[in-house]
Amino acid sequence: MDMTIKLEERLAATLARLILDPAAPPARHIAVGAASPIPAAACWLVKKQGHPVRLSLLHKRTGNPFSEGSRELFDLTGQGRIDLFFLGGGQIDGQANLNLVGTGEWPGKSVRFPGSFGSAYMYFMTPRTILFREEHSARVLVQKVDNISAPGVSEPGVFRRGTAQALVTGKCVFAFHPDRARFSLASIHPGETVDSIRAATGFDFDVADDVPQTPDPTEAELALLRGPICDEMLETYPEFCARVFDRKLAA
Amino acid sequence: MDMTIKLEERLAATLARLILDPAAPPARHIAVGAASPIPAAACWLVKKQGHPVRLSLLHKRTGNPFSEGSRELFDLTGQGRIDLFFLGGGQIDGQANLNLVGTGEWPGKSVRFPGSFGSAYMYFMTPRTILFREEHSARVLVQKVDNISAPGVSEPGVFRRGTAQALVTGKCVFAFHPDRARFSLASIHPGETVDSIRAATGFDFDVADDVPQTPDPTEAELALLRGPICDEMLETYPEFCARVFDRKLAA
Amino acid sequence: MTPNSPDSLAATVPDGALLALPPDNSLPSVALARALVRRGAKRLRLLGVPVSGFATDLLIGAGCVAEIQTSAASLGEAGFAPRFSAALKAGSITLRDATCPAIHSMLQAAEKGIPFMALRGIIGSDILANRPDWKVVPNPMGDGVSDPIVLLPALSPDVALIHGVMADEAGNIWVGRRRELATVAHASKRVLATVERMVKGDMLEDEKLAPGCISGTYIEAVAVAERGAWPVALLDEYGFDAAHVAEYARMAKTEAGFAEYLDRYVLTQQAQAAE
Amino acid sequence: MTPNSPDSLAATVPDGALLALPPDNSLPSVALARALVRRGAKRLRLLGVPVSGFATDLLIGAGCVAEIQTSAASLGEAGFAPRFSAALKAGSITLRDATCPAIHSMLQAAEKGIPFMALRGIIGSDILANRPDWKVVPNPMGDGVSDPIVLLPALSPDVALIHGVMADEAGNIWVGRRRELATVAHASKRVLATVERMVKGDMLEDEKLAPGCISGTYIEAVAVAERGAWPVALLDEYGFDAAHVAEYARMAKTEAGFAEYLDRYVLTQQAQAAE
Repeated sequence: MDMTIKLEERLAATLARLILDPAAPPARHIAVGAASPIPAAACWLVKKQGHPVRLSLLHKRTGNPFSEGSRELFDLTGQGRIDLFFLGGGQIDGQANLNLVGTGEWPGKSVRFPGSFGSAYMYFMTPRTILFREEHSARVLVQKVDNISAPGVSEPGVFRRGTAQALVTGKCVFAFHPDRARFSLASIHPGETVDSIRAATGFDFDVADDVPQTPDPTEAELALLRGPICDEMLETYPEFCARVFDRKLAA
Repeated sequence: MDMTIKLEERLAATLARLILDPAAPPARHIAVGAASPIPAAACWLVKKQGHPVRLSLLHKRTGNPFSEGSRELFDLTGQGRIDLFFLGGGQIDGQANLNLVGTGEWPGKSVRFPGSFGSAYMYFMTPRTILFREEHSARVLVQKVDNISAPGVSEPGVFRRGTAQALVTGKCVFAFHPDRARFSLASIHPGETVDSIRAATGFDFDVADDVPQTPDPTEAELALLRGPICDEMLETYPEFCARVFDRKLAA
Repeated sequence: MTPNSPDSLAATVPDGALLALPPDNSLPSVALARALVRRGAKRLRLLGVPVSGFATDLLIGAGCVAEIQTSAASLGEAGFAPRFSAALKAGSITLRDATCPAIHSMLQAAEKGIPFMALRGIIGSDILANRPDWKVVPNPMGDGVSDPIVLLPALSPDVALIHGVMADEAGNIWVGRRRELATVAHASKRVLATVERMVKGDMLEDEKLAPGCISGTYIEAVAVAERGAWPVALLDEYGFDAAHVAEYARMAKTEAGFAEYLDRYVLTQQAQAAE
Repeated sequence: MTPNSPDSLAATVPDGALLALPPDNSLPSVALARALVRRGAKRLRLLGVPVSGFATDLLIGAGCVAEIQTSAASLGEAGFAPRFSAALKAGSITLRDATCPAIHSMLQAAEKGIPFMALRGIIGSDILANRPDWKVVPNPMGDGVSDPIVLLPALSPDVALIHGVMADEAGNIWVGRRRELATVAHASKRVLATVERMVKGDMLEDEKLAPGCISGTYIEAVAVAERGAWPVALLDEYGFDAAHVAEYARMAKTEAGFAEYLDRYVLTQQAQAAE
């Protein structure tokens, strides 16, 4: 087995640790949206480590978890049954506002992103959201998003069950503090420094005196990812599995 | 074949003629509720006479027309797709108010009827309702119902697609006039007179100089009722078919 | 591990719970209603989805019920629900009348996690006059002054009792076309289900079976209860036992007759073993 | 009588119609989209249910579309929707952004015949700021001053285009677990459907098939179109043709390439005969 740790493996293990964060509300049921192989791998890691968690993988074609069609995810979330969701964004700003619509004048005259999907709802109605965006650049992590698809914090009186717990990128982990609507640097991936991160980040964030390094995945975690988790993901994410785990679906 | 016309046959043929009334909005889709063999027979008569009509018989156990459960009738009606429905009542008054709840103090401390089912909705949202109650007595047809389950007329500004077209009883047919919230005597079944009907009716109603007799079912109508319509109804209404058509479901 | 039984499920239903129970044509778990009678449940609040039938009359007769919200209660062809009528007359239960689509809408509001849903009709009905929890407002999407419309609050039952055809190893229940059962499952805090039989595997993996399933996400516990809807019908599995319901209707006319019915069909060892 | 074809169905869709189209994972009739391109439909207003995919990009590229309301438009793994992006940049289409549950709720309001439905969330999003037809009110079931909530108007498409697995002689369509298709069928004024195959009888009489059916009540016309969802997937019938969609994504990067794609796959006799 090639023991070089791939970034995708590190990110999956990092997300898994955030899912299991004992300080956060429990994650008994996690939904994972389309085209999210790393969050999906993280959820499988939590499950394969023996934690009792239900995974609803939205874009499973056969055996899709929903028997009420695509509205069931939103209804489930409205009922308070989804504990954790993942969101990304074409832009993410320092107040954890997400822009999935585009840059420039509404609706994205400059660069158009695909659209907001259910983010304007899920971000409010899920007790915890983990923001995930592998690209860590000043283009993506901006001071202020051009358009707010989903706000990171809401005014008092607005019904809201939760917001971002953290933002995981290819360079680091930020924790989000809704009380002051700011990120703080929680850990730094190998090869990065506080300065390299500052240089790649368009928004201000808090930095403690001693920021730890993001831990490596353990051997047990890597074995799970490369073995049984890859098995689970092979049908939905064949290209990802080929690239990261060097495994192909049998013809 | 026994050519004595049974009252049930007369009522079914009478209801069928009301369904086909050219002055009324078209009945392309009719829903028939539980325990309504005579309205069901009337609808089958319309259909077997070759008129294009869709029948949704709510309480069909196998092959039930609804694939969304029991709310589908109400949603269909909300969409404006149900043109005609039948309602009855433990009490019906001269303004076409229906009481399906009970007599005396709410919720029917004196005599309790089963309940209002969907009447408080269907009566508003269906363009036409035919009221049907075989028992014609001052106990049922009252001046003013004790409790209004569903009102016959509504104040201006209240969204309402229709109300009663007519009230058919074992003794006569009343037409309903929502503009003046009154019934008028439309036809009298054989053996009755205006006076006998007045004596059996608790509410006031209008009477023209010359009230016709309710016509007999034609031989063609009787043949349909006793043959193919009985065939259709045998599974759902075995007792009715045995009693009226002297036909039993093969064991 | 002892497999679940209707009685072990009924043991988890607390006194005073708000119980959703579908009517006779829509897969009520009559087996669980009998088990609740055996456990001597008290002060239950029943919700007819959207009307009430045999199981409700049984629970009322056995003194398990304090309150009922429904759009109608009857035994169908066998006539009025006798213990319901008697309890109303005696004043031993509180009744809140509703109308069928209102119950569907209140459950759908809970299913969607919204505080209310609008419904047309009802205005001018005494049902509304007796429902202080239903509110008439000017249509907020209209001109704001005319066009009154009823708003109904979301309703989330504590426990839904349903009887499905089968359950699988993933905890999914198959209820066929009775999709209002999915809504009540989604809207309820807990779902206890009985089924005719267990099947292997995961029905959500089967394209033909999935559309008739309620996902195991919503199901807390399942027990096998063969003929668990009896004496009412179960889809194409078995028909309505009209003779038995007529016998019930006769016996339940009096309190003594009802007690005898319970002895014969609900409380005895034999009756219990048959669940 | 000539049997219906996708082209004969497309001929009945008027220019300017509001068309509901499910996305790539939820049974869009791509066959009908191709037929609309062939018939040269104009000024269509598309609704993504709740997002938009391949068929939408095709219609936009072919100049059939004036307006689109959706929660996202993409080709999934094959990336952004190229003709959608180009048309937006060129200003040749008007876009109204929504969010997935809002589209479901607007359709459910139409399904229920109510003028609006509430939805949590959204407040503070620029999506709301750009939707004058969505309204924020104090929760009318709350204390009436705090707790703002969004109300969404009912939305009734003129025509829904869906692709089912099969249709029967009663006009019912089987769509399996994609129940949002039933909602859009209920909410729409007309439904035009293509299916893989016709089957005998009435699926509503079959307890196993009924739960996955949309009743013929809602279906105006059906045409057989084998592989009518291609290149997107159809439940367990066939998978997503990733290679073809990637080819489309490459060709549709330019207007010329898109025109060549249409020639090769949509407009030719051969392409037409394959429907």
